[in-house]
Amino acid sequence: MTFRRTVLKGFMAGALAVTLGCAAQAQEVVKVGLILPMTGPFASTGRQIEAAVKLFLAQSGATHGGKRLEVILKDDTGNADATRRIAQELVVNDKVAVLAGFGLTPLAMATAPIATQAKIPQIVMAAATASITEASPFIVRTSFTLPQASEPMADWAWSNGIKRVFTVVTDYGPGIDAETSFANKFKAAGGTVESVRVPLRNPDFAPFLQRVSEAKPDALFVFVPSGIGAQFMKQFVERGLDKAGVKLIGPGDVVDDDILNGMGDVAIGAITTHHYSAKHDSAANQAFVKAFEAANPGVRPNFMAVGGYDGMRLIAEALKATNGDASGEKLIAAMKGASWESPRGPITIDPATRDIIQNIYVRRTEKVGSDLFNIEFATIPQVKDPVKARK
Amino acid sequence: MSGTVLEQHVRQSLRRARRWHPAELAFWLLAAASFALFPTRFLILNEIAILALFALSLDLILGYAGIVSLGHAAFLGMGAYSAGLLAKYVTADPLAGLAFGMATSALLGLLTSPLVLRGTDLTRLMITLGVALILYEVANSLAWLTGGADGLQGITMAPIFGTFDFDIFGRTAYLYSLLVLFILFLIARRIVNSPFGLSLRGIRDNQLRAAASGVPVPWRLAAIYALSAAYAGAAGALLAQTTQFVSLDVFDFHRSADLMLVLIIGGAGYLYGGLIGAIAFKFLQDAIATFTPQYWMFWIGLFLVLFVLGGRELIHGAIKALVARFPERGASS
Amino acid sequence: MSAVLQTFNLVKTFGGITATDDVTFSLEKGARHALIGPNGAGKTTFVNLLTGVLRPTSGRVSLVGQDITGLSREARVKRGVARTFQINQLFRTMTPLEMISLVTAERLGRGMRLFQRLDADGEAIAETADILARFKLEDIMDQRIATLPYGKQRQIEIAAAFAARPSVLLLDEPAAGVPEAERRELLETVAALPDDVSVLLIEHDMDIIFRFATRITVLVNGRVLTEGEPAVVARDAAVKQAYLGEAAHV
Amino acid sequence: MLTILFDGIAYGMVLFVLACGLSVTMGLMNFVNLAHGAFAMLGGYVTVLLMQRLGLPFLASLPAAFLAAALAGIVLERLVYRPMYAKSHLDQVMFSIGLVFMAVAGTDWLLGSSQQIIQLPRWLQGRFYVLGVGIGYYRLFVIGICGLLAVALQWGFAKTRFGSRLRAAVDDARVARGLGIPVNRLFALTFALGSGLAGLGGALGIELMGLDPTFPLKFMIYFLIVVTVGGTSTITGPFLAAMLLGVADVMGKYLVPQAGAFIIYALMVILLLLRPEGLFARART
Repeated sequence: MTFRRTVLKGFMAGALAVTLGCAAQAQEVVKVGLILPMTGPFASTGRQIEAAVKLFLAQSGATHGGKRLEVILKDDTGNADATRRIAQELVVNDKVAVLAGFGLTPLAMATAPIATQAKIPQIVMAAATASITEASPFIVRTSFTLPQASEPMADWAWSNGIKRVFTVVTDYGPGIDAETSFANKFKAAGGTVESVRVPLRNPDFAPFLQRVSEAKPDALFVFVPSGIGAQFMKQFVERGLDKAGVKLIGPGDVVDDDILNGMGDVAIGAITTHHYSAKHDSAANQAFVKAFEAANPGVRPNFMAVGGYDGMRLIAEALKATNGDASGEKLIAAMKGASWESPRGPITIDPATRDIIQNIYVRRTEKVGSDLFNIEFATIPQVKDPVKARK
Repeated sequence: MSGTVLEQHVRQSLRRARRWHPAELAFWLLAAASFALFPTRFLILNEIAILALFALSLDLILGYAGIVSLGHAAFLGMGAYSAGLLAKYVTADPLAGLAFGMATSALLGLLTSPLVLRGTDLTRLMITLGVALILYEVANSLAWLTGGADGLQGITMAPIFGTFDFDIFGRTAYLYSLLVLFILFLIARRIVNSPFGLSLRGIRDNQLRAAASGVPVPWRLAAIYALSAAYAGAAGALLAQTTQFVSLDVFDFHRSADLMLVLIIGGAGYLYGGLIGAIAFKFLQDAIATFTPQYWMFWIGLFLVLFVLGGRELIHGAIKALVARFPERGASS
Repeated sequence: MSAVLQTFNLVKTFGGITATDDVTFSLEKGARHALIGPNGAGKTTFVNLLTGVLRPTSGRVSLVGQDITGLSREARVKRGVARTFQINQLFRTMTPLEMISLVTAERLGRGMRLFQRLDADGEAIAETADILARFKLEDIMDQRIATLPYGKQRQIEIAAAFAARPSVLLLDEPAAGVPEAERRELLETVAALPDDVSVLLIEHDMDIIFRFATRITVLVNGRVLTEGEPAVVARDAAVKQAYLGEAAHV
Repeated sequence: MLTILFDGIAYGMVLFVLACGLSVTMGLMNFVNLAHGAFAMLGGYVTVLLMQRLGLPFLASLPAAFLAAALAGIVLERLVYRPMYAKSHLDQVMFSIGLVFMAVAGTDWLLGSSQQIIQLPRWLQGRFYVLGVGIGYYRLFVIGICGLLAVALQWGFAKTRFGSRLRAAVDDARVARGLGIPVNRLFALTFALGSGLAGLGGALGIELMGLDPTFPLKFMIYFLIVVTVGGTSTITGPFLAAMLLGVADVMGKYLVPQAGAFIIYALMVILLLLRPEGLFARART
């Protein structure tokens, strides 16, 4: 199933940098260093974003503001030391004008000092801890923040009769972000919350879910990095938590579109709040999904892909706005306040925080035909990152 | 007394063993020249220098005292976090951080040496591995201090001696790492040629005879283990300072495994093995990762397998041929 | 003459087996004392108890009147008890010069000097040169020990023990396995050991024993069967039966 | 609480099946095969592929997982492992780490890096309650299979001719050779059996431990703990060690979730300090 596709992608990933690199020498070139985890446990993130970036360039062309965008793809394997070194090499040796990608919070954080020192925009396309944009004035985010996605969940849960929640999150920045933002909001509304954190590399959810099962909460709020969501779901059902009436809620990572279909019926009924679903009902999204699936047969774009797609668009738009001036300060200035209709809905780059303002949707996982989808049934419009908004 | 002629011979012979070979001078001249020759590759050169120091540290125990370890990353990590935390909370002076990282690692080495200095090679491999894994978990669970899985953020280093600022091109960083490597190498070279170093080689060759010659074996091993830990700590401190970031990865198993590979490539027991191995390893990794960014691990693995199956003799033959005639006790395999 | 090394009621058991059974023994100053016994008589165990490789189950070991029962191997070496092994235990990757230097440096307490240059230590060099000359190792001092002929290696084994400047030297079958051609030189070396060193010789070879030993202790089944001058012991009927009966070539 | 104990036992059972082959090969040839997990991964992927591509039922794919891993074991033993026996432990460690790297990257290249998911048959899903203790059908199934295997192995080891020869060879390979026992062939067979069991364990473990290309690295430590703590000369040693590890790991995470994997590593170091030869090893003189 995935074999041929993966092989092909492997070649293409290698070829991308080379071919673009050769073809673009003549015209004046603006280089974008795209650093993604292409191998290792978070490789799916990298592959989604890479596919989306290529899709954008194929659709809109590489020339913007009179300059030709050239993407140099590098694999950091999800290791922060490597990310940082690659970023530094891209800046020093390849003279890139923009750094982009960053699949995980530590990877984005490790690179922040480079962006600051080199005065180069750092476009975060995936990592979702709230504090990232504060690490450097040159960071702009086109993905989402976990508090942004988690706090609406607290509101929804409380107003739908849920009183006691148990949270299970992965023990690193984004997980802690999701847990604290949800718990604070939910407690403020009057609910009670119990929490447990799962180590990042954890082979077995059983002991953690057993605690949940004994606590018998109304709902289980979960955040795990996309990829291990399927395993979590299966054990949730295996432990009989669904039959015991425990609702599964959380930000949308656990029902990632990329792997949702493989989870099987265990995922049905999960309620999540997130900024993107492949079934988002808009013309822009239908066109995006269609083009993405045509270019990558058998792969459904997920929230990572849309982050990469919009990130690349942001770079192009900024370059247009500066008329091809690729200096860092100019580009950042142009990015602030940028706004357009994305496949996920209307988005704006908050001029004050350089973080993204977007709609958050409440979705239920359902079967449409033979496939599983997250169907949006409520919208919270234009949500800012609540952590920074409170400051 | 048998007259001074023999004493003269003895003296000369002992001096000859520690005298600088022209190939050694050439090696360090090249290292210095790399600074001018590859002005765009400071980052990887810096990584090489740090890895070389780390490998030198392993060589001190493996090559000179015969202690195997699959958990040397424990000391790298200890040094890195110590230096990083010192810079973040106390003083940003690089040399203070270096000293602090070395001290904490040496202390850790001293404390864990009783665990490591017993049992067979296999038990040692397991215990060193276990110690590194435990430290990984400790660093992970002390998230309030270490940043946990997010890594230790927000380290900024002061300029070295208050004048040489760490620049984005890595020029200062490389020069700094290279100098530290060189100085620590000189010290190590002096030490392995001292009576202390001689007694270690004795322990490596034959523990029974060493003890029967009056060498307090456990104490010597503890001493060299702590010293080696300090060297690894220095490598860790350099890593933390020049990248201004520390992640849990410094404790990871692959660090120890890579290190073993580095030393095996270069050959243990003559100090240069780690340095040559580090250069070969990094360039190999860089070259492979450039033409196949996703699957370099496969090629490293293949290289390892072939290497152990018979490639080692080839490579070491080449190194020996290059150095013409190294002192006899040199590349003892 | 006074006792240098003594044991009192020394017992060592392994599980149910008693390897050393109530041995009280005394080595006189400057002695050339042989310890003999059939295979499995407990000679090696006894030597290991004397040198600190093993701890006795009960009983004491004393050196010039001081109790050394609880001391480690290296501490006993420092106090003057050195040994050779039945099977060579050498630093095979070193040269004879390096090996002797090592022992000398340890004896002079230089072992923890991390920055001392070996060639800058006149006292150690003089001593090393002296040992090399005494054991006729000058010509081969820069060759790797592993490459030397067996007889030379045996020589180095004794030289290394002697380099610790012991007052008591335990020689465990010094000539075992040495080819005839090299044997004479080796025996001369043993004969030339200075008089103030007390030697305990563990041997099978009656030829060597009668050549050097002025006193013999016979160990059988971990016990002292008898002790006395060679001529007396050789005539002892019990010894003949227990031991000499087997090795008939007296 | 009892439910957790039950989960821990199921986990330990799978660990035992995964690791027992390693303990025998280590005891027999004194060979440190860190690549053991690669055979387990092979078994897991064979199951996944058979189920997803050919639509084979779960039960039918289990023997296939065993056979595939055993076959790979035979071939690799012949081709690449054999020259390694005479080398030092260190070389063996480096060699088998190299194999692990190749397996990890090769699997990633062929099949992608994502977590593999299988659909269990209906009758293995869900759980039932006995006296308030929740028991998962699948975990019960795993305990059943692995328990039977353990008993069969113990019987085979203790009662059959193959077993007695094996024990003799583990005890002292040289003496066994002198007695005319074909140690090399015995070892090849044992290696195949051990690899096959690892493959089976990998297949059974997909649901409990997950399966992705980094599997051999992630679980290498666990296998080694089982072997070093359990000793290499019996079946019961590794079995008890695996149980201890499984229960301690699961219980530890349940009772003190913030300690994570810390508990088992600390346990290993302490046990090795107390009994460097392994907790359940026979005393040797």
